[in-house]
Amino acid sequence: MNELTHGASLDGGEHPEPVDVTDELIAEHGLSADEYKHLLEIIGRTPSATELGIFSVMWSEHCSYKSSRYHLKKLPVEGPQVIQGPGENAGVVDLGDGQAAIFKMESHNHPSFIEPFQGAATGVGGIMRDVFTMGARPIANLNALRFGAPENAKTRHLVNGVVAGIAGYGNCMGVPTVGGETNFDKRYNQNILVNAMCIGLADTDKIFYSAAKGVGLPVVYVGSKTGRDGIHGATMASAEFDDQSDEKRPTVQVGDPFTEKLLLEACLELMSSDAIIAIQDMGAAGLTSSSVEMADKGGVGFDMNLDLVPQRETGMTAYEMMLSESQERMLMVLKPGSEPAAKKIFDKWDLDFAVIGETTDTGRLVVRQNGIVEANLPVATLADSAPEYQRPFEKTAAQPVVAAEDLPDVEDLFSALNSLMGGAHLCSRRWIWEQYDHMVMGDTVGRPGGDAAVVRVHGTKKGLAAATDVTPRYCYSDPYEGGKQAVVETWRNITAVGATPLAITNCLNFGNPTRPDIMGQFVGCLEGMGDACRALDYPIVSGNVSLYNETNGIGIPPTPAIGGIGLIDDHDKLTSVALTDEGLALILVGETKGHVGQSLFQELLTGDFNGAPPPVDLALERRTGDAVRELILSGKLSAVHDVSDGGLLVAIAEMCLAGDVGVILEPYQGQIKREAYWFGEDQARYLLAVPAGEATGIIAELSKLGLETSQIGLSSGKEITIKGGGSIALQTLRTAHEGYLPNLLA
Amino acid sequence: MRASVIVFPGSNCDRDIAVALTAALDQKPAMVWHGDTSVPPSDLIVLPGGFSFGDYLRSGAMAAQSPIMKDVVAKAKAGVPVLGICNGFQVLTEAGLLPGALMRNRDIKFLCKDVLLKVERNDSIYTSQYKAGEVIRVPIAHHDGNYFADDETIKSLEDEGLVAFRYVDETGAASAAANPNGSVNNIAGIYSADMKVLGLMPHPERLISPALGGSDGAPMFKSLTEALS
Amino acid sequence: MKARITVTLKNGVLDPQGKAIEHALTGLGFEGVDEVKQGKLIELDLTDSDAEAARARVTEMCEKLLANTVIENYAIELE
Amino acid sequence: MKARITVTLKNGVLDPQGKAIEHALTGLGFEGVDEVKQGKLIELDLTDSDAEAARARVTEMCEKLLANTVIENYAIELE
Ligand SMILES: Nc1ncnc2c1ncn2[C@@H]1O[C@H](COP(=O)(O)OP(=O)(O)O)[C@@H](O)[C@H]1O
Ligand SMILES: [Mg+2]
Repeated sequence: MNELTHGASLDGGEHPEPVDVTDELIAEHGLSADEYKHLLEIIGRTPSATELGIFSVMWSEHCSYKSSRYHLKKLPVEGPQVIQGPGENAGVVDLGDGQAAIFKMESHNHPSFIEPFQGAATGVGGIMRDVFTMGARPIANLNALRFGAPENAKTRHLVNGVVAGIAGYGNCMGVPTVGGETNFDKRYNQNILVNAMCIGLADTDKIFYSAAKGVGLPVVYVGSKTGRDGIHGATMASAEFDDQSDEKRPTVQVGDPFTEKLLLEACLELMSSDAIIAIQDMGAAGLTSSSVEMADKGGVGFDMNLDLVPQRETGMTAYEMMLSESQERMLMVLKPGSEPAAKKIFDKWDLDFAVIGETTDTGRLVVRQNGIVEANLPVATLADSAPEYQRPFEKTAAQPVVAAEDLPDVEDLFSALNSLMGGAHLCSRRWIWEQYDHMVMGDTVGRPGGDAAVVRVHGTKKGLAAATDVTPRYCYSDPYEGGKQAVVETWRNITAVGATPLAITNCLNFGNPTRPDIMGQFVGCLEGMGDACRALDYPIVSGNVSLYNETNGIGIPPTPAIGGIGLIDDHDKLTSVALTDEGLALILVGETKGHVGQSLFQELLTGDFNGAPPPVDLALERRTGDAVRELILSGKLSAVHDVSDGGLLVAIAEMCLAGDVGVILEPYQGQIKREAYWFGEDQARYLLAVPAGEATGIIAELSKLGLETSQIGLSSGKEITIKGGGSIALQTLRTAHEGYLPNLLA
Repeated sequence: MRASVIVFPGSNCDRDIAVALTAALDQKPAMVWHGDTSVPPSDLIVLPGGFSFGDYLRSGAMAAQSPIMKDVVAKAKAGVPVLGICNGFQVLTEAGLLPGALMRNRDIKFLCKDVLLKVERNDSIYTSQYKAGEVIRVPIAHHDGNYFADDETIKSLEDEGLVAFRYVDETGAASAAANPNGSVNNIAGIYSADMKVLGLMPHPERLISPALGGSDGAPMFKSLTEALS
Repeated sequence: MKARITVTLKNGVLDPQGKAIEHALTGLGFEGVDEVKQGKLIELDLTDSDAEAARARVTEMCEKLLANTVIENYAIELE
Repeated sequence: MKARITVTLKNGVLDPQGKAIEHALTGLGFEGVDEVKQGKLIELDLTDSDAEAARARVTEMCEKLLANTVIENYAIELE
């Protein structure tokens, strides 16, 4: 390797001791030979160990988005409601009245597989820091979870650990965990997905950013002390698993939610003054990425003395300190002179507070330890020079549409219904969300179990609705349609409670991007997501990419998890899925074509998912959803539910179970196969419950808009009955539906 | 009526209880920092829910040693009503103001859900707006709510009518199935001997309006207002 | 001087964690396991050089904070 | 046969509980207390009569359930 000069240099700075570079060392740092060559060109000399570490984390997939950036740029990120799109710690959306929602979703997949409790816990802690670092008080958490097959030996351990970890952190923070989604699929056996979303509330004139503008300003470290936690965690999260992964275990961090709670309160207290110029949480790649990002965005240099960093362990090297992923830490740039007042606040909350350096006009990141310069790098180059790859991709081949007639006949619709409702895909998630404090903060007006969760904007009548969704089997079969469907389903879930969808965040979980088929899935899903967002005026304001979710060459199904939020002006107008009264007409809005490909019903009958997923008609989605929302807001509807996984009869059953009232359904007499009518997964459909007397009027109203609408039943009793076609007692369904997870996980 | 809410590091239902008290009293409670040494003159002191000191070591153990607790104990002994909800109940037992201890839930897991409670008596300052024996619905949200005391203590609590609330089913029966956490005799809350100190695991402050799913918690705050104003 | 404190539940106090572990061990196929109890171990360094004084101090720590003597016993070892 | 298992955090792993206890002890006026660590103690009865077999079984229990070997060490004593 090139041995270039060090010591005094042209830019006047001091150069650190070069490291003894070997091919192994470069590979260990996750850099390709080309990338290392590029590094040498940039800095014009051999890097020090600390510098190599800094580059390795800055150029990791996790921090640099090198495989995904090119495609992410094509997503719609703008709209009148958007205050801040992607690029900051979290996205910011206007809620009116001088208030904003700040939200983001992030993955903690690899750590959660290795240590489910701590991995999930620190994932929740990390996403909350992303939100409160911008000045928002977190008001709701959600989580999108994918586990392996229920019968897989490890699944039980992982579910128990992940759920307890999410609960342990969120509950202690006093932030309600109000929603999410959970899938089981054998293709996640070796790569579970733990995606955590946090929504915060801030005043629009009190939003904090990371740009450290100004020279000679104090750089301040607050929060927990730095230890040797997760060193190389960021590069680990970007590397494919193999059977040796177990050896990487000690890189798991332990979460300390108590300290984070103190950090939250201390930061918000300081934010109510005008002391902060810039603030950034220390997430993956800790001190490195926070300092580089803040300096780069502010167009300044940082000169930091690591001796001043609060340390938990002795003898830590500069390399270790710059790469440590110790949790519950923040980096701030303050107005000069405000340090004593700021320190007083952190003292009150028993948190470390240390001025560790200052901003400079050199444009360089200078890291010193024991009087020696350990790193001296140009900030802008470090931030912008990360490689960007347009990796080759191969479009996923289109699958044929499965004809309903090709599926076996089903004698007893209700026994099929019972199997679906009592199986892994559709069973009640109560066992999960009862472990989450979903009511703390006293504003949960839409609890878990419905279409979207809703938290009240404190002290107002406004409600913030949120849902997470993606149907990975659809994405696997047809990435483009699946990408559309994921966005649309959150939009529908939010619409179904009466809220107006505002914007989304996402967590794009995929396999190995160097494989053209995986990259094809990625590109397809993104195109679908982009088109859906454009059609619905539902922009993407933040997100996260998690690649290399793959073990021994077997990747996960493409899983672009979408987290959407929406707003309702008066939470008294919210509707829920619960059918709570007898004598309500059940109305189906939307066209039922009986699409069985990739349906849960197909899997129940054939043991597998096959064919094309249901296509999504974006214009129709929008028209249908807007009409339903208008009806909700006019106060005419008693209950609403969107029709998704499992189809019509499943959606009906969910409404009946939620309200403990049965329904008598009209027999189906149309052209498509009976089973496909009841269990097909056609999109853009909603079920509405209205007082029987109003049904005709509402049907007429919707039909006038060109929406296929019909009354399909009347609520009554404690059974679901199809006239002339049998029935099932709600109690039977409930036992199956509620029993599955507790039995699996006990 | 003047109320004070003690805020410990890690308290997280302090705002919730302040909202409930403000609604009932038409007056904001004083928020008192754990590091202070005296509670301002108050007609009611509340120890809120949450995870004081992270619930590390034992729930409520470190909070019970906070500087402010000396004065809370003194005031309680002098007859000032003290209400401990959830973590506050744990603090009260750790501070010796109420007997017994709150152990890990029977099923080990944190549990957040609505439960049914029987109001054992309505002649306390906390329960006058309920009917004696009334069954109400109130949420719980805790990891360590499994009430335990030795036989003698339980016997004296029962004999002296100091059980305030019990987990029950719809019919008012304290059945095993209605017991969410394994508490002895389905005990959800207890009074001190003078009935002025109440500790309970459920969160009445969370169910004070139909928008939140119910209002069965509201009468407790109304009772306090009536008794203490 | 190092102190090692073990805190265990008193006899007759129900131990949900111990029970859960026992249940899980049985579920994993370990037979003949019984009376599982979970307690706490607290280790600390003391500047004291006198063992007796140290023991007195640690006892006080246990009484005041480390153990809840309503339900727990404690034992102290010094090194 | 009785087994006594102590489970402690590996060196360098953050111990939030230990940190909080140390802080609380200092707050209570105990001076010169340092390096507070919190671990777990698990006691159980075994039907085994052979110590070696018992140790092997308990080791397996630790690896599989009792300790989280990603972040914890364990030690076994038999009586
Ligand atoms: N991991 C989880 N955490 C919290 N709530 C969850 C989780 N998984 C599912 N839920 C809740 O269970 C309900 C059903 O979820 P899902 O089947 O995804 O609903 P939908 O089909 O309407 O999108 C929702 O209210 C959802 O918020
Ligand atoms: Mg959903």
